[in-house]
Amino acid sequence: MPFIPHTEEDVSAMLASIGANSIEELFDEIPAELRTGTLKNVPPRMSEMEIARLMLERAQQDGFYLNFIGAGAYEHHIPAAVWQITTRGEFYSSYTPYQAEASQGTLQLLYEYQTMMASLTGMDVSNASLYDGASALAEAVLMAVRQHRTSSRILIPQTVHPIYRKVVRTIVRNQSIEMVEIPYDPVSGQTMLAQLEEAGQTEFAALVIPQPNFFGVFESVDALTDWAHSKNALAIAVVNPISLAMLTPPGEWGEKGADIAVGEGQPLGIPLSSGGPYFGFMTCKQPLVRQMPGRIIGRTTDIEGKEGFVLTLQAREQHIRRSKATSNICTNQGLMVTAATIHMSLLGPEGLYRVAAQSHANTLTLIEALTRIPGVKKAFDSPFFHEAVLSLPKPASVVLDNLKSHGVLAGYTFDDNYRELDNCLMVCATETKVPADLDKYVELFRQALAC
Amino acid sequence: MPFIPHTEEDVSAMLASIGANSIEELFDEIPAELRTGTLKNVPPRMSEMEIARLMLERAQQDGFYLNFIGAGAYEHHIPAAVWQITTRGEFYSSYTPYQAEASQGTLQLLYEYQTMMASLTGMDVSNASLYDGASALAEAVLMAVRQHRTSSRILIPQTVHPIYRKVVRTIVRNQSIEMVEIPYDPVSGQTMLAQLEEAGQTEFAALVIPQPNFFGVFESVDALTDWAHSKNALAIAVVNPISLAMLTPPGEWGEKGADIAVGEGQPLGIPLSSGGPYFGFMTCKQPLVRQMPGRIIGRTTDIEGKEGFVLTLQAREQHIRRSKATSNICTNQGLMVTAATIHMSLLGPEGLYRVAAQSHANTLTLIEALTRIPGVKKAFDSPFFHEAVLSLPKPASVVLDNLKSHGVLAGYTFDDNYRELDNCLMVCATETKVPADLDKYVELFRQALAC
Amino acid sequence: MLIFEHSRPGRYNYSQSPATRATKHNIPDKLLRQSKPLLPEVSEMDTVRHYTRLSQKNFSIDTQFYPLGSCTMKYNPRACNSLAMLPQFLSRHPLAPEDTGQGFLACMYELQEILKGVTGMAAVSLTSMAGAQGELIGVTMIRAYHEARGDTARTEIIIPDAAHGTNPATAVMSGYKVVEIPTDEEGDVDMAALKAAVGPKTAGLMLTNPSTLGVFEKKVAEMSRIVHAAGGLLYYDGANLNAVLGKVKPGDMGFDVIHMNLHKTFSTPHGGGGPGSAPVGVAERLLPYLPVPIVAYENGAYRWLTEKDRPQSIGRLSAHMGNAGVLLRAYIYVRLLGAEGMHRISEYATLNANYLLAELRKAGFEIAYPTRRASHEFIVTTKGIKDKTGVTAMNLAKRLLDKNFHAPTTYFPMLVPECLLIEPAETESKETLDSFVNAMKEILVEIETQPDMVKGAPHLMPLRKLDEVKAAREPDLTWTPT
Amino acid sequence: MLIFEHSRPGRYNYSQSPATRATKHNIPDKLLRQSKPLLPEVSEMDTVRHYTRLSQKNFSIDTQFYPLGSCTMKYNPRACNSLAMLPQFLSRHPLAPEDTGQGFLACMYELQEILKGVTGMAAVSLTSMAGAQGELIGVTMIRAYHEARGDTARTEIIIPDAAHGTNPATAVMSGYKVVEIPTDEEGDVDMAALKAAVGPKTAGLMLTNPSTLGVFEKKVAEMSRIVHAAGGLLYYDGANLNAVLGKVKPGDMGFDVIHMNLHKTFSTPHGGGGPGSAPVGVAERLLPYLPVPIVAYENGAYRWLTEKDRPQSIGRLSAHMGNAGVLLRAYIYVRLLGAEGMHRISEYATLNANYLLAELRKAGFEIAYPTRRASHEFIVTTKGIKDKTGVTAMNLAKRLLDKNFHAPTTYFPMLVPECLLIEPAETESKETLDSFVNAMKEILVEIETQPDMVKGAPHLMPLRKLDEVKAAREPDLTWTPT
Repeated sequence: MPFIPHTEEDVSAMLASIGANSIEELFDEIPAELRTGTLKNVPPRMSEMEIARLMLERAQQDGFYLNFIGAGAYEHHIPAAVWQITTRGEFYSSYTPYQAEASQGTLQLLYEYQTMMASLTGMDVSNASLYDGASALAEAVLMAVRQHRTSSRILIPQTVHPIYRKVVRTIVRNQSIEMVEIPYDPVSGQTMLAQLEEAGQTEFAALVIPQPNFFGVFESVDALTDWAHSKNALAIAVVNPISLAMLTPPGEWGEKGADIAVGEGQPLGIPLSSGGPYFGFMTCKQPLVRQMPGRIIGRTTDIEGKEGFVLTLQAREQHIRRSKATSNICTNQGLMVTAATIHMSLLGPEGLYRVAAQSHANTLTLIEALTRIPGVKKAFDSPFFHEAVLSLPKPASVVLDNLKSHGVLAGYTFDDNYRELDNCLMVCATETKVPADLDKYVELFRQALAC
Repeated sequence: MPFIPHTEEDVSAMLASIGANSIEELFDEIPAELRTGTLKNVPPRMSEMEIARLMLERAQQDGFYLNFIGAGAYEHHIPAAVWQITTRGEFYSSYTPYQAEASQGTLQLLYEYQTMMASLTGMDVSNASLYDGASALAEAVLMAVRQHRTSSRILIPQTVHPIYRKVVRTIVRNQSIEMVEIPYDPVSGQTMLAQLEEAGQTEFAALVIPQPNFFGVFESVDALTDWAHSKNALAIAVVNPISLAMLTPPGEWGEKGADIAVGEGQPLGIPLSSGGPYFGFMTCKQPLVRQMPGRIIGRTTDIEGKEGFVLTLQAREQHIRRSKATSNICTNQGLMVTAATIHMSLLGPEGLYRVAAQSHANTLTLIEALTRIPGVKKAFDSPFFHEAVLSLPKPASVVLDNLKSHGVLAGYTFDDNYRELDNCLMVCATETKVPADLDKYVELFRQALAC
Repeated sequence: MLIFEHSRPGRYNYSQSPATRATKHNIPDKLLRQSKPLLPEVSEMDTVRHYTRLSQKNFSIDTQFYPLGSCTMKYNPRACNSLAMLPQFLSRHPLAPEDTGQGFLACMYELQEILKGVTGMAAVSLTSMAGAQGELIGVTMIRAYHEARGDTARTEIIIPDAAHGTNPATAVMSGYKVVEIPTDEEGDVDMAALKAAVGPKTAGLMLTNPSTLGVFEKKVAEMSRIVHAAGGLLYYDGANLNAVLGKVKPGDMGFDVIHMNLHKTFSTPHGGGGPGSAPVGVAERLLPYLPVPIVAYENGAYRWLTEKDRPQSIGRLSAHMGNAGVLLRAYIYVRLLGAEGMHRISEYATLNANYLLAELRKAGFEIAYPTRRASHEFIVTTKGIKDKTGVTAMNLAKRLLDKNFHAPTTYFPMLVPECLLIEPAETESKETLDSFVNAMKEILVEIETQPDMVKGAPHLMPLRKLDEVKAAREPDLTWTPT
Repeated sequence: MLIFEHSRPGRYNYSQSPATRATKHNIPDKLLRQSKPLLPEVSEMDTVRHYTRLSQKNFSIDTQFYPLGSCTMKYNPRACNSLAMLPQFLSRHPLAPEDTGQGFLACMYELQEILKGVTGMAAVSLTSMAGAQGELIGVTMIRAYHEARGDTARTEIIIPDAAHGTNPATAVMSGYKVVEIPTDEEGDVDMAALKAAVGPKTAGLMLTNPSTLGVFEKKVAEMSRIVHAAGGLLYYDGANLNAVLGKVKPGDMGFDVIHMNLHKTFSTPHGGGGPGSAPVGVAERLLPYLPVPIVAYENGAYRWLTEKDRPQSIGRLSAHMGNAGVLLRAYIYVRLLGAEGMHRISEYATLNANYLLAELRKAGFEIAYPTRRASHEFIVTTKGIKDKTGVTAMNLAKRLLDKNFHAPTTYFPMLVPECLLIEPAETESKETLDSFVNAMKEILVEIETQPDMVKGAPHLMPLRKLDEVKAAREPDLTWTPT
């Protein structure tokens, strides 16, 4: 029996101890009319050899592509050490560190993670992660509404990732929170300030500020932060953690800095992996810490005075506060954070800076080359980080399909989310792309447009 | 500097402590005329990202094949747990367990390995492994000569793996050991008894007995063992460890059993990996233990009486005995043995039996189907284990090339080693082959012969 | 020692980042960061050493028995890890075209079908990233259902007092008022209280079955009738599905919506606290509201169903498709077990729990619900011990750590005083259970003979008992260079 | 607890073997095994748990500093492991056609070229599976060279007394008589003794340079002239190549044949005692005798050279091509380091060694060769301490284990009494070296104040000092069920 160690002798001895005649008898409290017969739709078991072959075949069927898609999930080099350590049994198969004395490995690592993320974002404190970037933004919105008390209106630019906006809606929909979307300037690709000013005439709890925004474009984060604060609202930053090696962190935006920073942690050592598991990060200023959802680790001492780590501020959490908790969340993305912490340790500030700078430079180089092709233009005139939108003389699908047939994923198209960007393509070239890759892309692109 | 942690401050402080002005100065005892300039033939460094891409490209270039080659290296299912545990840093990056108190993990594992191998081969004791099967046979030959004292003549059938015979020659060539090869019977594929009898009229130290032999064929091991003993010589068994789940172990051959058993450990959880690293195993009867080369682990107690494990019988070894050692060997294949021990634990006696039985049955099924094709015959009329030689109506290379173009490696050909088997092909179908694989092979084979 | 204490300015790993600092850029100066973030500057080897050593300070399934009630700590097969991490799976971008991911999508589709099969639900969405998110999805669908019918007076969710804290927290997050109902002496929901609680305001009932008390709610069919008759829907918290897998299906018990914790029943790793995954299954009536994306198989190909295909969907819960890598692990696990293996999970989990209950009872421990079968878990109460000796359930739990066993869940469910919720899971052998019983017996003796020693536990861990009060009163949440 | 003690008859892992016991067979009954071999019957989880726990009882580079002289314990980059274990590399059969392995063969060819480049030799063969086998190959080639010239009177190999034990053992295995020559007070080979030893019987000299005493043989060029003039050849034992990589090439020092321990200088893992790998390089005159296989690049493709191509080759040393997977790891390592990195290895290994020497000297330890530069290692002698307190070098070594440092090599080389051979390797940071010095200072104080405690070390390991005498006198080499 796969994964069940019981011998026949064991079963007999155990039943004898229980005083039952059969395992079946142990289910005698389940009413007979509810009992399940044989399971349908579940195939017979495979041996590990068989499933290994099946999975290898399916993996090969999917193959490898040279990827220029970003749009919220980014391909970066991940040191081999990261996942070899992360998948050690002691990290991989341990539970939430409720028993602190038997969990110092995970707890200390999470404390180190909190320190790194707080510093990277320029904030005071960090939680131990949330599910992903999109749901982290939803939690930030809920947190801002709890903190603000008098308004539950949130201003959210349409330059925020469209799926993040959808996820926020799904999560907050039943809490009478009003999400007010602010359009973007079709020339700059930035949040439209006039419309923002107008929306801000009614009281609101928070403004969401993406940096870089979904189009890769930089927003005027200092002005936006100060403006939100001038309206007695919170500033919620949505940031790419790699970019923070180069960019002013949210904690330093404007006069006082953003109040909450969230984002997708995936670029910090998590494989693309068809979308998950990733992790969302959340950091904030000190006064908001008791409104923060999710697990938080604190440093303390044992009864002999030795330094150690524990889960703390649990009075916020559902297992203590139940219906009065800050959130229903009861897990973090522990293993992903383990990887991210090791990843950040291996890269350090210099390594992370180089990754950011090379990703930026690569995309810049690529966009320069592509916009030399007649008819290809930048959709927006603003500077960008490591992703940019191009407007094409043909439907983007022509380019997509053509490059795909050459093993290249050309970028992200906007079909559902921004109908006005129909002939546009968003391209991202991280540090994983070498000059030959960029040349290949440009040549294929040129050919695709020519035919 | 890759893998070097020194900061400039560190270097300055260290040089100051040493009292040197530069690192260069530390090499001042090397005569200037010998000093190396810039290294040629060494390319500039790559980042891990770059080498990862290069290696992935090379791996993909080589691809995957459906493999029916055996000839001493066998494809078997390896549980995922085996290498995930084996490559844990504490096994992977530890040294030879000379400091026993800091090496109980490796030492206990090796003691468990010795127990498993001794039992599998039916012998009394085992060492902690040798380099590979071929060199293990060479060591067994040297051991037999040391033990026998009066003869250094070894009878070795030509049914022993041809490369093993070559390796033995290379290793023993300078020790005045005479290797007498015994031809095989062209009908049965077994060692030719008449020739053996003749060779045995002169005193000899040992007879090597392969089971199954290189052709996959079973030898008359009981008779051969007893015959060697009747001549006052040792019997050295060369065995496939998987086969021992089904077959009488060498320790039980004939009246008294073989004296030494060696073989290639690769089938016990070691990937094919282009030929290595594998490991050689060696077990023997108790009276020969102090002639055994290689590391041996023993169980003992600490000063408080707790059970523990140490390297033992080191008086045999080169680091103690120097020119009087039983062998110059100073490593074992520790990491491979780690994998093999975990592998054997995961399979257990029943699992190992099923692997052996299924491999045997698969090859039997395949050979039955292939010999139904006109002109295709078994080269030998004896029963075989999981590998058999076919005689073809065309040069084997036709079949090889044709099947290769369909992603199938058809088997082993004999070109150099047995010129008389020119149109022959040796085929092996382990438990990794499912019925559809066998059908595919037969169909491709038929087509290849038809064209 | 923290990783930051190994750090030295200027040290970094040349192999792990681009060879040069790219200088080409067009970022406005005012946007450029002025300060270096506080990330460690340590060598690759020291990083490996630091985190390898840290890992060794953890208990885990791969090193210890973990009888942690309500958490289903069972073996996480190593093949699930390695096969889910094949490089092609890892490198696939979530927005890559569907035709470049048919292998992956086939796994997801088949997993949906298998989960439907084992739960008896009409459809499954894989998107939820944890049990609590599964709950949010479920209650949001219940709300969407009532709203679609214009039935807007339903403002209450009924929840037994034994429920996980996530249940009431979720109900509140979904805009509902929580009505808590008590448990009777046998550990079942108090039926009279349920009858009194239901009414026109009832949106639904959230139920864990078997409950967190470790017993099967025998009257679940009647509860279903009562709630449905009042116009409410039934939510099944799948936290304890491992206890009944293949024995009774939530769909057959009358539930309208369920979540399944894959990191429990389907053995995906807990990872020190996540990632989880909790696919949601629905009965026909909630089908339109299922969150997207969902995998469909049409015309010989797999594709994602989105908002376009499912206009009434409550929407999306994650940026992409949930925890894909966790789902792959669960898929591999169910294929390794197959239909027969699904039945065996609950059989041997239940056997282990009832055996442990029997042995601990014989050893002198008090069982909270002594007349009931254990499901896959059961409760020991040490109130008698505390009254007599002052040794608490937590003291006993910490002393177990000294004996190389993880502690059971303590002080949950809250309605049983000084409780230990014990769940051995099916992958543990009788010998392990026996050695756990022996450890518990030893502690009983120690409580008699050296109660202060037990109160001071743990003694043999890297640290003694940690001061949680200090941690909460003077929060030290990030390290600052001194 | 041994794995066998977890075993129960009839238990096995269904996932890990074929679903049925195949019954089809044609094996004669008398060949069938009657008894079940003593392999453990344990569950997959218990196997994982057992060996994971065992692993935690090891010291290793990934967890501890390992200043083990003559062993070059440095960081084994994790990328070398994962990239060498790409599934296509692992699944390739050694006898698969060369055109199905061009990616793999390209790595092997380039590794040969790089090793030629760093050593200054004319050609390299990768086949040797360990240092001792490399030595055997080298001496066998020396013999083949003399024999091919009909120069059969040469029956002696000269070896300094400081040499590794493998050197004399190898010479004997190759049919030679060993002539040992002494070391002078400065740690160099006694030149007068060498001159006296050479003659018409001299087949060759085996030399480690820097020597196992941690010093560079300054007169190596003269030694080369002496031996060559006498008609002998020079063998370079590459055990200490790490100390001089990129600084001086064995070829330039006049050596005719060398081996390189990849598990030292090229950072392939020691794996608890292997697999090693020791490619052999030769000067022009030994070229014909190199063992096969060797990779050639011809007409745009890689192929193996065999006995057919190399009729004078001494032959084969392994069934296939040596430890391919180890060679892949070394290849990846040299590509990660590049030419500049090769130079840096010896620079920083030497810096670390000389720094540690300086600091230990300041701490009061006696250096065996105080007038010499340390190469990448050096010797501390504690004879003074032993004479004064009775505390031995081994006691000190065991006490270091208590302080979480692996011990240096003890009692080797044999000519220095109570010696500790210390090699820190280039991958260790100054902080680690400093904390090692602190531990050594603490032990000095402990030796003064509590010598018996130090003599009883270790105290903090899973076990106290083990009885090696008992182990050798009453060998218990396999477990028997009781």
